[in-house]
Amino acid sequence: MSAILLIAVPLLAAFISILVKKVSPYLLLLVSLFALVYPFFMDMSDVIIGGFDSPIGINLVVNKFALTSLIAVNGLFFLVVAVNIAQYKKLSSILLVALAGLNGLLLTGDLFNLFVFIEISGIAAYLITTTNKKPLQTFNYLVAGTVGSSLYLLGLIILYNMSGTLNMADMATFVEGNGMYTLFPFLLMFIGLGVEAKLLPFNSWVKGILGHSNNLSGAMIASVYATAIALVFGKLLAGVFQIEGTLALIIALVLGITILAGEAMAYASTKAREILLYSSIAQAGIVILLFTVGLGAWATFFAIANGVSKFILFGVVNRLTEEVGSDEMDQLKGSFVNNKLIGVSFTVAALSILGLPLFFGFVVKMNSLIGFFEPDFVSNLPGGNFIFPIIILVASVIEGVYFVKLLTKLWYKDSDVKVNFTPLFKYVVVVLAVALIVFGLFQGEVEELVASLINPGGVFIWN
Amino acid sequence: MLQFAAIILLMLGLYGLLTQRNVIKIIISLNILEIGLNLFIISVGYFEGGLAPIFTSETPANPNFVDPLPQALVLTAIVIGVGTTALGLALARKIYQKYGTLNLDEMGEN
Amino acid sequence: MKNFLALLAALGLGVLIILSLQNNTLFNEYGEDVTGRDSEEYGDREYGEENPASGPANIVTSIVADFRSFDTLGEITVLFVSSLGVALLLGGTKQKRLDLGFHPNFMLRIGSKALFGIILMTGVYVTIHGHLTPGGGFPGGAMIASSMLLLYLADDTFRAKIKGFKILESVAGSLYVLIGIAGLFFADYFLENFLNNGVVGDLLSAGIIPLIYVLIGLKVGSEISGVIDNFLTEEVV
Amino acid sequence: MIEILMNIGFGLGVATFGFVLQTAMGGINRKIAARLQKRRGPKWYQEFIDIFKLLSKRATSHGWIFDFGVIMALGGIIGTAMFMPITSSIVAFEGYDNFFIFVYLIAVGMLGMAMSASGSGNPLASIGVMRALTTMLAYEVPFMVVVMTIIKLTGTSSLTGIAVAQQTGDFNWFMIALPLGFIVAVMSLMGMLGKKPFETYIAPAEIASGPMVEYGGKQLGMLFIMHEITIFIEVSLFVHLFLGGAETIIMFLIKYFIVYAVLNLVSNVLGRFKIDQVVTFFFKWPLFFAVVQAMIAIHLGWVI
Repeated sequence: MSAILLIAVPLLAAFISILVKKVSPYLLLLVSLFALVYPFFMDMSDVIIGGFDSPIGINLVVNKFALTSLIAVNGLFFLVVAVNIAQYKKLSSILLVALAGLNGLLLTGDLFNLFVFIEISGIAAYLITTTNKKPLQTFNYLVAGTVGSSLYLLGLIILYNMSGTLNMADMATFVEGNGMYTLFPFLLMFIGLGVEAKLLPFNSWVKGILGHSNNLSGAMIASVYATAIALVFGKLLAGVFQIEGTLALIIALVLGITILAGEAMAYASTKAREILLYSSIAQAGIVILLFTVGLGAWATFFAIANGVSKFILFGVVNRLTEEVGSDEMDQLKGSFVNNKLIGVSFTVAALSILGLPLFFGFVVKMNSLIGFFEPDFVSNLPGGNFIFPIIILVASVIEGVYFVKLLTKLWYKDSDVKVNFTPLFKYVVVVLAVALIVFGLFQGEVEELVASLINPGGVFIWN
Repeated sequence: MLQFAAIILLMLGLYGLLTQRNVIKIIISLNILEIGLNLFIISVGYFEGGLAPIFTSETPANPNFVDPLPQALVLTAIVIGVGTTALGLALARKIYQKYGTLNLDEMGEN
Repeated sequence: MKNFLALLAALGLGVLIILSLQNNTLFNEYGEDVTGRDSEEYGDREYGEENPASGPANIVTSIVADFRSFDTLGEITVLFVSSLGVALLLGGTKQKRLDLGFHPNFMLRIGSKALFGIILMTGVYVTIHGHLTPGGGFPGGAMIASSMLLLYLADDTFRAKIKGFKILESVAGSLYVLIGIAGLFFADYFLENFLNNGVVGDLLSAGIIPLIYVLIGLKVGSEISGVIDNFLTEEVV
Repeated sequence: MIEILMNIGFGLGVATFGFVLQTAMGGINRKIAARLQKRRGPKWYQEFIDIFKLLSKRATSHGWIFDFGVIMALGGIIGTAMFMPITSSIVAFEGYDNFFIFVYLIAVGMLGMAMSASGSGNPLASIGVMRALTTMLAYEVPFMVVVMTIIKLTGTSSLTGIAVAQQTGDFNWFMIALPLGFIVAVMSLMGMLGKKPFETYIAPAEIASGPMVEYGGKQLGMLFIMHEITIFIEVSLFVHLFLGGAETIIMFLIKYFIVYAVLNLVSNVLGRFKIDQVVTFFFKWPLFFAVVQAMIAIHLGWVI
């Protein structure tokens, strides 16, 4: 079956849904379930649109990487929607468009088409964040996002002027032969995507958005969107711009600073949501760092593990905040004593991000670290590779400190905080936590999955 | 020369975005940036003596059309710009309802 | 100080762009033609030719609505979602016209009604001839919406039937996707041009392209009209 | 399946060995310290007696987090010890003696401890936990830098791999090869072991025994066991990383004893830092030396 339906069906449903408002939430649920199941039945071949071969027409690239990303992102999307839709029925059409946009991001094989999908998913994201009831912060997000995508487009057009193509595969060939000249346009595109991916110093919007997020917007932006954008970054870094040498080193250093700064801010914060949002900035940095260095296969799963954990963390904290009325840690003190199941799941998610054994996060984090020292690992960076494992390890230590701080506060014994979670939310959160543990226990199987993303040459594949 | 005009507009837009504190002015700066970008895209496809890429009864046998692709791209970019501008203005109205001002400095946040 | 830094940033961007373009044809000399670019193959037909690969006389249209029709689908989605967003942000259940603070006189009201029809017809013409002449669904749609804007501005009590716009918008969008899916099932590919291409330059040519452009025109027109309505109304307190 | 069970059994054996070894070493070193201070000191097996006595007692509970945390701490640390190689050939799970595994696994024990302590609801315990975490943040960073230098030089992150690299003569013992790094590692090790001057988080005189303030009976006994095994892991790590590991068990015991005894003696003549002093101290000289050492070793290639 053609991968195009993953984009066409949500769009069709979105167009129809504005006429049948009553049914639209169910339509949304149905379509997002379809989008979750469909990738399992997809053929692994490129899809041509309109009957014109690339590069004349637009093509969709369906490979292992795209399939993995689709399953992860659509799965998270479905869960976020299923848990929250009852509260945000008005957003059904917008969420349908967001689903189409995210699938398009992960599938498209054309750089301009990618820009279109960035805008679609971006505008949907601005609208999702309007539910925070903070128009000023949403406005800042909109301006940052629009400037980002404009820079991306500027870089793309300069590249088009040089190469005469918009197709990713052709562009990759061109970039390979003309490394020096493509530097500036690449940086523009990197910055443009960096805004959405929360990289320093283009992440000033994050605090306004995630610091005031609600059940829907928090999980959507921090979990679904973050995973998708990180994977798109991976697609570009692995498939189009295989940067190496000094440029890669500079970018990696910027990412390293992003990671450390994010962790330090999280450490210094006393608000639960701020801790999580700064932590997700750092996590985004780690994922893109791994892609930059050349550990793409593990980075993919790193992004996925992070997305799953962030779903639980933001979901729980936002619900607590909604009920308690503040996200100061001292106010939330002891919230888990009366919600042990939620508390345990939250703890599992936090520990998985931290990278403790038994959890999914451990498998990816440790293998990424080991990957740096594999004898046959060819790094994109010159020489001093060892500094980045240190950064990741130090980041983990800082994470350890603030997550333990957060957990001990939330588990504090004497408490009269009483928060009710819906049974569905409990169920989803527990299932995800169990999934984190299962993936953590069956390390061998995960390693096989990851190995399938690597071709015999030992290089992470995109094509 | 068109490129220079486009780049100057881009610079003006960026400068406006970084210095202006009024919501409407920020949106205008964003639009200037986008217009500069659109001009730039068009300029990429142009070359001297190129014809408009439309077949008519007067088109010569081997027509030397300008590159039509940037023109198609710019159409998309313009429409996307319209979409974001509309959304930005709607947000500006919301902001005004909430704070009673459009000046970022007077809102007591940030 | 802040302004100075901003100036530096802006100048830096400009200088970098110019520097990065020094090494290619853009600044040194204009290229001769499109040779070497992918767009070489877009204009591969002649006026009066029958049943070419892609039908429209306007090459830009053939890119927008045929070669890269998928981009265009995305583009109308952007417009769709932002008009939805404007409605979400500004719309309420009960609405009345925003008080603009002036009352148009008799001449303005009547004159605008007369002009309305002309602008509307021009919009429709531009939309229908999108595959032959400059213009097409987007400019045409915008013209249709501008005729609505004229009505709104010239009459402070006027309100269009928003419900109608919604239906038009939804049906046009759905039909676009359905035509695409029909291509997938009747021919081989999504959005494939499965109708006869006709003769380049004829009004009834280019297969599904005029059809798609009309749909786009309707959709853009109704969406922008909806946005205009949302901006010029407010909730009844 | 059988093989895995065998491995697990083997691993448990390693953990038990570690416990017995460290508890005995602890007793011996108490004796040594006492003799230096002209006291007679307790018997060398006094710590065994204390622990078994505590285990036999009933204890009050402060809620299930409190109990669960203790079990998690002990389980986590036993799990870590199972992976620890004793000599280059005695390893329970071959191929899994990776340095990163220890970094993360050891945190499980710490975390259980922290959860349990703050679950007790005693404010002094919370202060202790926070201080312990802050100390950890301080000493881990320079230590990581040094260990990464070693991993970069040897090209493997496996402990036995690193030890073998030192034994076969590819490198000198890293205490000689990387002298600055070795000094840093010693300081970090003292922080890890909670020895003076970095014992701020226990600080008996100030905050009534830190994290452990609410414990008694069984729980305290389990925490003691956990504490001993933690020390075993940390000292063994040090032996493998810097002292060339060990070919035979005897060599291991000797090296282990020397490291532990020297640290103990040093710590006995020092006073205690305040918590902010600990952090500034570690981020000043040790981190500086560690980075300098990394630069020298990797960029200049000067390895003795």
